[in-house]
Amino acid sequence: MSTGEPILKINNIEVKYHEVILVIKGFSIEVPNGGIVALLGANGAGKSTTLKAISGLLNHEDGKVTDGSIEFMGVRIDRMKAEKIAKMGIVQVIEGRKVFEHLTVEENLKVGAHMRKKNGRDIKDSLEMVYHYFPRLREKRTETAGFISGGEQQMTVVGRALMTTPKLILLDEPSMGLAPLLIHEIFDIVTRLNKEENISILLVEQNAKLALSIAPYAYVMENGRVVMDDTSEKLRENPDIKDFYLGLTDVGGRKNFRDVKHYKRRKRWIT
Amino acid sequence: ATISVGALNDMTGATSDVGRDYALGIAEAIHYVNDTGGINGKQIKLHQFDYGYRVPEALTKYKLFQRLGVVAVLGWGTGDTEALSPTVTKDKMPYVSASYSGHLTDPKKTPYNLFFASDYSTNARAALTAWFDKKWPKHKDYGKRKPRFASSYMFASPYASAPIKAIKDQAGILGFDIGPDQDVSLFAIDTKSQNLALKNFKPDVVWHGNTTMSVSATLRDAYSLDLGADHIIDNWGYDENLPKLAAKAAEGAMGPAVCAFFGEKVPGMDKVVAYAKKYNPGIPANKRLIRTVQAWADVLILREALMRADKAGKLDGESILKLGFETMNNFEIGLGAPPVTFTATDHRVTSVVPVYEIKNGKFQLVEKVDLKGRWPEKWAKEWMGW
Amino acid sequence: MATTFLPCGVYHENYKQDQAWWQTKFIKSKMFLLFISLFFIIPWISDTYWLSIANLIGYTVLGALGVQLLIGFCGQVTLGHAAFLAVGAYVSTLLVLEFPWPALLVEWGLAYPLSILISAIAAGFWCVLFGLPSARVKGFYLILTTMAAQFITVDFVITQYVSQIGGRGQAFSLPPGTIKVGPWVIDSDIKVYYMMIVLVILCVVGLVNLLRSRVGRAWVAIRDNDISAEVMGINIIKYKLLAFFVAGFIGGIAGAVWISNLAAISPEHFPWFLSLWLVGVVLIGGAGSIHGTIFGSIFMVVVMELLQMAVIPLADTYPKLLVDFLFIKESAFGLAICVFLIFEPNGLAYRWWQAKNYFNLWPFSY
Amino acid sequence: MELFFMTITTGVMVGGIYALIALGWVLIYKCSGVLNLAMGELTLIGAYVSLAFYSMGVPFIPALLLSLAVGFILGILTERIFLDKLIGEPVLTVIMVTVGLSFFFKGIVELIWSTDTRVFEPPVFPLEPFRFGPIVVGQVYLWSFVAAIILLVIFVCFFKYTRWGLAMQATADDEMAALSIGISARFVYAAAWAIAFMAAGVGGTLLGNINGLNISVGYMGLLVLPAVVLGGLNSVPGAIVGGIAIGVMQNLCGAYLDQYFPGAVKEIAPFAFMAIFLLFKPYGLWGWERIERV
Amino acid sequence: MSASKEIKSGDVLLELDGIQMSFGRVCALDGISIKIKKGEIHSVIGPNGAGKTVMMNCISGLYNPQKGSIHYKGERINHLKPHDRAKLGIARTFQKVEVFGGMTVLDNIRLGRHIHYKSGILSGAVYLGKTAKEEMEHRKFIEEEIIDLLEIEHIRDKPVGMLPYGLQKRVELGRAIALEPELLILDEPLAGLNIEEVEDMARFILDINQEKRWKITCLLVEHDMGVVMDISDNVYVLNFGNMIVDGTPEAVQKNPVVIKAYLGEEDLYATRK
Ligand SMILES: Nc1ncnc2c1ncn2[C@@H]1O[C@H](COP(=O)(O)OP(=O)(O)OP(=O)(O)O)[C@@H](O)[C@H]1O
Ligand SMILES: Nc1ncnc2c1ncn2[C@@H]1O[C@H](COP(=O)(O)OP(=O)(O)OP(=O)(O)O)[C@@H](O)[C@H]1O
Ligand SMILES: [Mg+2]
Ligand SMILES: [Mg+2]
Repeated sequence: MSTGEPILKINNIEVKYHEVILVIKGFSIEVPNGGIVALLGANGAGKSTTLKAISGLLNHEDGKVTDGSIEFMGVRIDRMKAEKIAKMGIVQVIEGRKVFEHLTVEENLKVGAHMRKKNGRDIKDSLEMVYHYFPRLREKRTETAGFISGGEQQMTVVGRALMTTPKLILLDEPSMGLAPLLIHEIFDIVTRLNKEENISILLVEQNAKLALSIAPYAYVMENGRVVMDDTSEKLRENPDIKDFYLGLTDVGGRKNFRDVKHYKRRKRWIT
Repeated sequence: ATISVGALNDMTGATSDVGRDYALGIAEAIHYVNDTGGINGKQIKLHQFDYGYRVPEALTKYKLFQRLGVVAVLGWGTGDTEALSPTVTKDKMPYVSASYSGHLTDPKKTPYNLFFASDYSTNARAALTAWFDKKWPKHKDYGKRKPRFASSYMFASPYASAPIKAIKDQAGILGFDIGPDQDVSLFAIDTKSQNLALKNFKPDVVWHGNTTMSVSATLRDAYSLDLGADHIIDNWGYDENLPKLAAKAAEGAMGPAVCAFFGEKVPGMDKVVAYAKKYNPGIPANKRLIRTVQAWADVLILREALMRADKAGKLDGESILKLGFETMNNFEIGLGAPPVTFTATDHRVTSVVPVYEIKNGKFQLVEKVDLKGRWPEKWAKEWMGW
Repeated sequence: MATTFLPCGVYHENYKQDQAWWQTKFIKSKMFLLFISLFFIIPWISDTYWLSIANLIGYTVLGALGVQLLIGFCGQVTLGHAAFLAVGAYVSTLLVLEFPWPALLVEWGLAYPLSILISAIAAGFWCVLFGLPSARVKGFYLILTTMAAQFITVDFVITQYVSQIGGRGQAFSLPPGTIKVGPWVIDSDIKVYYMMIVLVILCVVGLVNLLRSRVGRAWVAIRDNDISAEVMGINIIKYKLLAFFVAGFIGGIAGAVWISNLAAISPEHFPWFLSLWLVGVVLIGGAGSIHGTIFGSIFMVVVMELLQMAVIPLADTYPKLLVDFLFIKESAFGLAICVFLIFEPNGLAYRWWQAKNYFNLWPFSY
Repeated sequence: MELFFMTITTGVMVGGIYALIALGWVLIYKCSGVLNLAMGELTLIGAYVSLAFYSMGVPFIPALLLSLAVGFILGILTERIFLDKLIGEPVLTVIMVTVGLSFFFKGIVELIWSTDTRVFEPPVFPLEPFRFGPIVVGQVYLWSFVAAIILLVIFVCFFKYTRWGLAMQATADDEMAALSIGISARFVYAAAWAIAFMAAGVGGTLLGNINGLNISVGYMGLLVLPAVVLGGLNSVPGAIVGGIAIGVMQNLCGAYLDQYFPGAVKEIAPFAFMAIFLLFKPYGLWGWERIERV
Repeated sequence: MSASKEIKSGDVLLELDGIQMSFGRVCALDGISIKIKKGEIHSVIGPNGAGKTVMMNCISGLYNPQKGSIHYKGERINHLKPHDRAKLGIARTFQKVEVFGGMTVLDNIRLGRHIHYKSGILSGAVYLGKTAKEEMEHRKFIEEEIIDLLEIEHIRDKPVGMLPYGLQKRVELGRAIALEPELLILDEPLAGLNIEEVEDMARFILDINQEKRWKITCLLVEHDMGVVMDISDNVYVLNFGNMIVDGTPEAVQKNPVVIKAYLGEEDLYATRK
């Protein structure tokens, strides 16, 4: 882990939707400055909710941080408006491929550079960078984003986030729906951004193997709580993680999906 | 003891341009009545409501009046008055309205609807006749062809459409060519297309059946589109505001007046002016209209009827009608209004209509047309009630 | 927000129980109380003024149900529903006044009930006519076609032509005693009240039933996601038009019933304002909820009445207030809508849902 | 024939004013996806404010500019007080709030200026018409048209060449995504409301100069909705084309159709026509189509 | 469903012949032909933007291909609307979940059975007798066959919009099989799921394919090679609208073109191991 103060500190927060549905309780994590942290967890554990709580988009879905605090570079942000938080340097890649459907791919990317001080060359360079990573987008750059394929939309969304120059990126399932070849690319990009531009990253990813391979530290969530957190090496060795997040059998090999047992096999951490 | 009277007024709706002044007049006139002894010593309690010229609102307010126990209602528009008329008849509620619709003058159908003035149909016939008498002979085409007549009014407004059948009938009698009607809303401020359509017909005279607001807009557009016709205007569109709003475009416009204009030197006007100053000092006299005078006249005949019925000892609806109104014979209310006569078979008060013309922004009498005198048979039978 | 959490300790043993209307004894007795108070207590304790307000609420509920169905359950935005109330009202008025009913039917007081049915059907079809564009037009573009329904129906067809039938000028008069249901002549607020309440209950129950059966699910599916609804085998055009029909039908009933409360009917009873007002009722009550419609109606009518009540006594001291009353009422009303929606953008039903869940989960919420 | 040409010319001229008001609709829709049903009242307010300044003796152009300034401030205020809190709420709710606002504004205007017709006194544009051969055009109309076109050009340029143009479209498309990359939805909305207020104000002032001003000017604001829809709810050029087209159509219907369907055909025709037109082009001429891709 | 004829397992259920579909300049499908036999699981793979989803849309009727024909059980169905094709027994799930967010899970699944309900508008409004009985019967089916199978008892009364992504996918699958289709199109059913859920989902797919109760033919679009290779009988590989390879999973895995265009050199099961 890198040195210094953590860039993001979540302290014992509690999140409710519609003032009655409690989804996150007593939840704390830290993201070190310039580090990558992975957040793993089953469906509905509250990973996306956590990210929205950080970026302030929770308000938008009638959710609220009702307890605890979120600090970004020492400033409390859990009561701030979303755009203010974004201005401070937190950008979220929302799950569900939210492109601006009616804009073209290139316009989508350009909107990403909205917050930057106007600098034509700079934006051109970033565009080039995105096209370099996703050559498919270059081909599609004049298409309306709503009509391109699911994977292409995913690329657009990730590309759009790259166009901003944030201090912290919250990535919600960046690899979803991408072809195998591209998944590696995406993770390469993430590591490079982290190394070269010194952007801190909070990564939510279902592909635990890859997530653990690029993030030195990870948290495991269940039911709105952190149930485990450790360095990636340690987690990879953990038998539960192996079984439930990496899909490895005890022997270590991959099992055939035809052989998956029929009975209910879900394990619950005691929370 | 007090007597409750209801008043329905339009201070905010489509006819508020004339309705507000009328409403003020009603309140001032009631003050006057109370100051001068009320109804044989009983004071009148006035329940005055604004109904925004909306029929539904009028219906609810009428229900409210019933609950408040009023003995008579001072109404306003034609739509609501006609809509309420069967109910009023059934309830035996004297209903003195500012709607001078000819439909309300037949006691066989609408015995409880009353007003002091010549009705719209009579006014319209008179105005057209006056134009035919005085203006047409001066026209360059006089004697070469028939004069052309068209009308412009809001079709859907019962008020504006009330006299249309009559005026067309009159145009037929006088030998006009009749052109297409134009629909102009009471709120209209853009009447270009109507004027263009009129222009296609090239009328010599146009009847405007709306109130001042939209009439002034129509006149302005007619002027700027160079229509080149004369205008005759219904009573509620013809007041002191017209020359102000339409400026040059209003020059030469003709119309009937059912009583004296505000401030004119006629008997009783001093009281009207004094009460206007006393109760509404905020409104300068040059902003007051003939509407105030009309309101006074309506209140004054109601007072007379109430006094007569009260003297006879009964203040229920039927007695107010039978012992009050229908006993008036050439009753003089002053204010330049005609002497009022109601009989059990005819509720038309008069057949004589003074028609004016605007000259340099002032009203000038053109002719007093006496319809009964000219067409006695038609007046007696055929023209009754429409 | 369809879900509610059952109170702790209540379980269902079979599907029938789970699908029943009134799932617990408690709710059953609540409903019984409601019934009693609607039919006996309210008419007994209220004077004519309050009854007339109750009638206004009933009318608003009936009118808004169709809007709720279209906006809240089928996702078709409408800003012209007053047109269909107008069709209902005019068809039934014309039938009552001008149709040569056989004497027997009039005597038995069936003429008016029959005319309600006919006018509701007519309004339903009229609504379908203006719903036709919805096959292609989506989202806010549909607002235009529904506004067209309003202006064409009320401001054009009815104002210019229908209301001139019989040379009546503008308003059809319905003098007291015209309207008869069975042996009763509907001439007092209490009779209107009973008729209204029966119809409101019938319509609400019918609509709720529809919504939990095949047709209603199809509507909601179209609202939520029309493409996947289509792929699941729903003929969306058919169901949209069906929704328009039902909405128009209920609207027609509302219009036809309302005339029993009036001395005359004019196009001004159905201005565009009424359409907006109905949408307001639905949104304030909460889109997508039937009891929201009822809450919304009560709220809107009562706010209006309170404004009115506040002004009349004040007018004695400030006569100027009476002159400006309509303006003040209008702007206060507008402001009330704004403020309400700013603080409760999801409507009253949402608050209700929150409160209910809070209490159901209480005291062991988590 | 003369009638025909005159109808077309007046139609085009009034259409220019409609286009201005339509622009207000489009702007607000374009960046927030909200149909602003208070547009008519914005027109009304702008018109009355400039009338008020003019009656106080301020010359016409400064009066107009002053009313623009007032419109700007009112726009920002409206957005801050009423709409700001609704970011993220259902669009229909926001539309209903604009309905509430329209009642509110209308009541206020009536309270201050009451319901009579008022005219610009002394007249700004002479009542005497221009004559081009047989064709007669009121001066008011001509000048209004010119003013409307100039303003339209200014607005169009502003949106085309500033960086906020893109941001506005993005916000309309997906508010949440726009927020997530730091676009200030609040700023976008405030700007849109301010500009809509100003555009409507100019439109209203010009309308008021024609035959005077009363609350039916507010109805004109509604009447341009077909124009907006014709062009497509989020197309600025569409608003212009739509405005003029509707102006022409209205006058043509008034002049020709009225004989066959007496009554308010003129007011109804645009709505009826658009309801049919939408069957063929459900998103107007240049509106964004809904993307139905799964 | 009753209208169409029954066919035996092993016969051709769906046949695409020379399908061509382009959007303006973009040619999304260029002469695609496939044959799907009843009772099998076929998969379509290919890089992003290859045209897989477009192909599924053509089958379910959302797009009309410009050229080529679609035969279902030997009948040409090109002209049929999506809802008519659903009645023939074609159901599908979507790439981005397209659930009915405001409805409960139960209602979503009930909606899937829409074509099996009979009650109309009048009986619906009365909700007595026939309708009530019918609702009850279907409820039984849903509870016992679908909810049990998919293990979603605990959420049956929640609105789907509030559920986490993975469960929404599951509900979507439930909704699709509630139609009791013969052909089920699954567009990326595994995206965004963790390994445990992927295993569950793979199990469900195998179950509905194999269990006697269902016997649903599946057409699967996926990027998760592990699952695709394990459970499919046949794999098609699309690239830029062209079919580049078509064969058994083993053959496809070894094909160098596929490796280069799609899988990547380094390891075959890139997503999970
Ligand atoms: N708008 C909402 N209203 C109510 N409840 C919600 C809402 N959004 C999410 N939830 C609930 O919050 C919980 C956490 O959801 P969240 O989307 O954060 O999960 P997640 O960990 O991101 O899952 P996934 O891996 O599927 O994306 C879930 O139980 C869900 O039902
Ligand atoms: N309605 C449409 N309009 C225009 N272009 C379209 C449309 N639908 C699809 N396309 C184009 O067709 C191409 C194929 O898209 P498709 O969605 O089938 O890809 P895919 O194979 O499903 O990819 P992914 O794995 O990323 O989902 C895309 O590049 C897209 O641009
Ligand atoms: Mg998530
Ligand atoms: Mg796809």
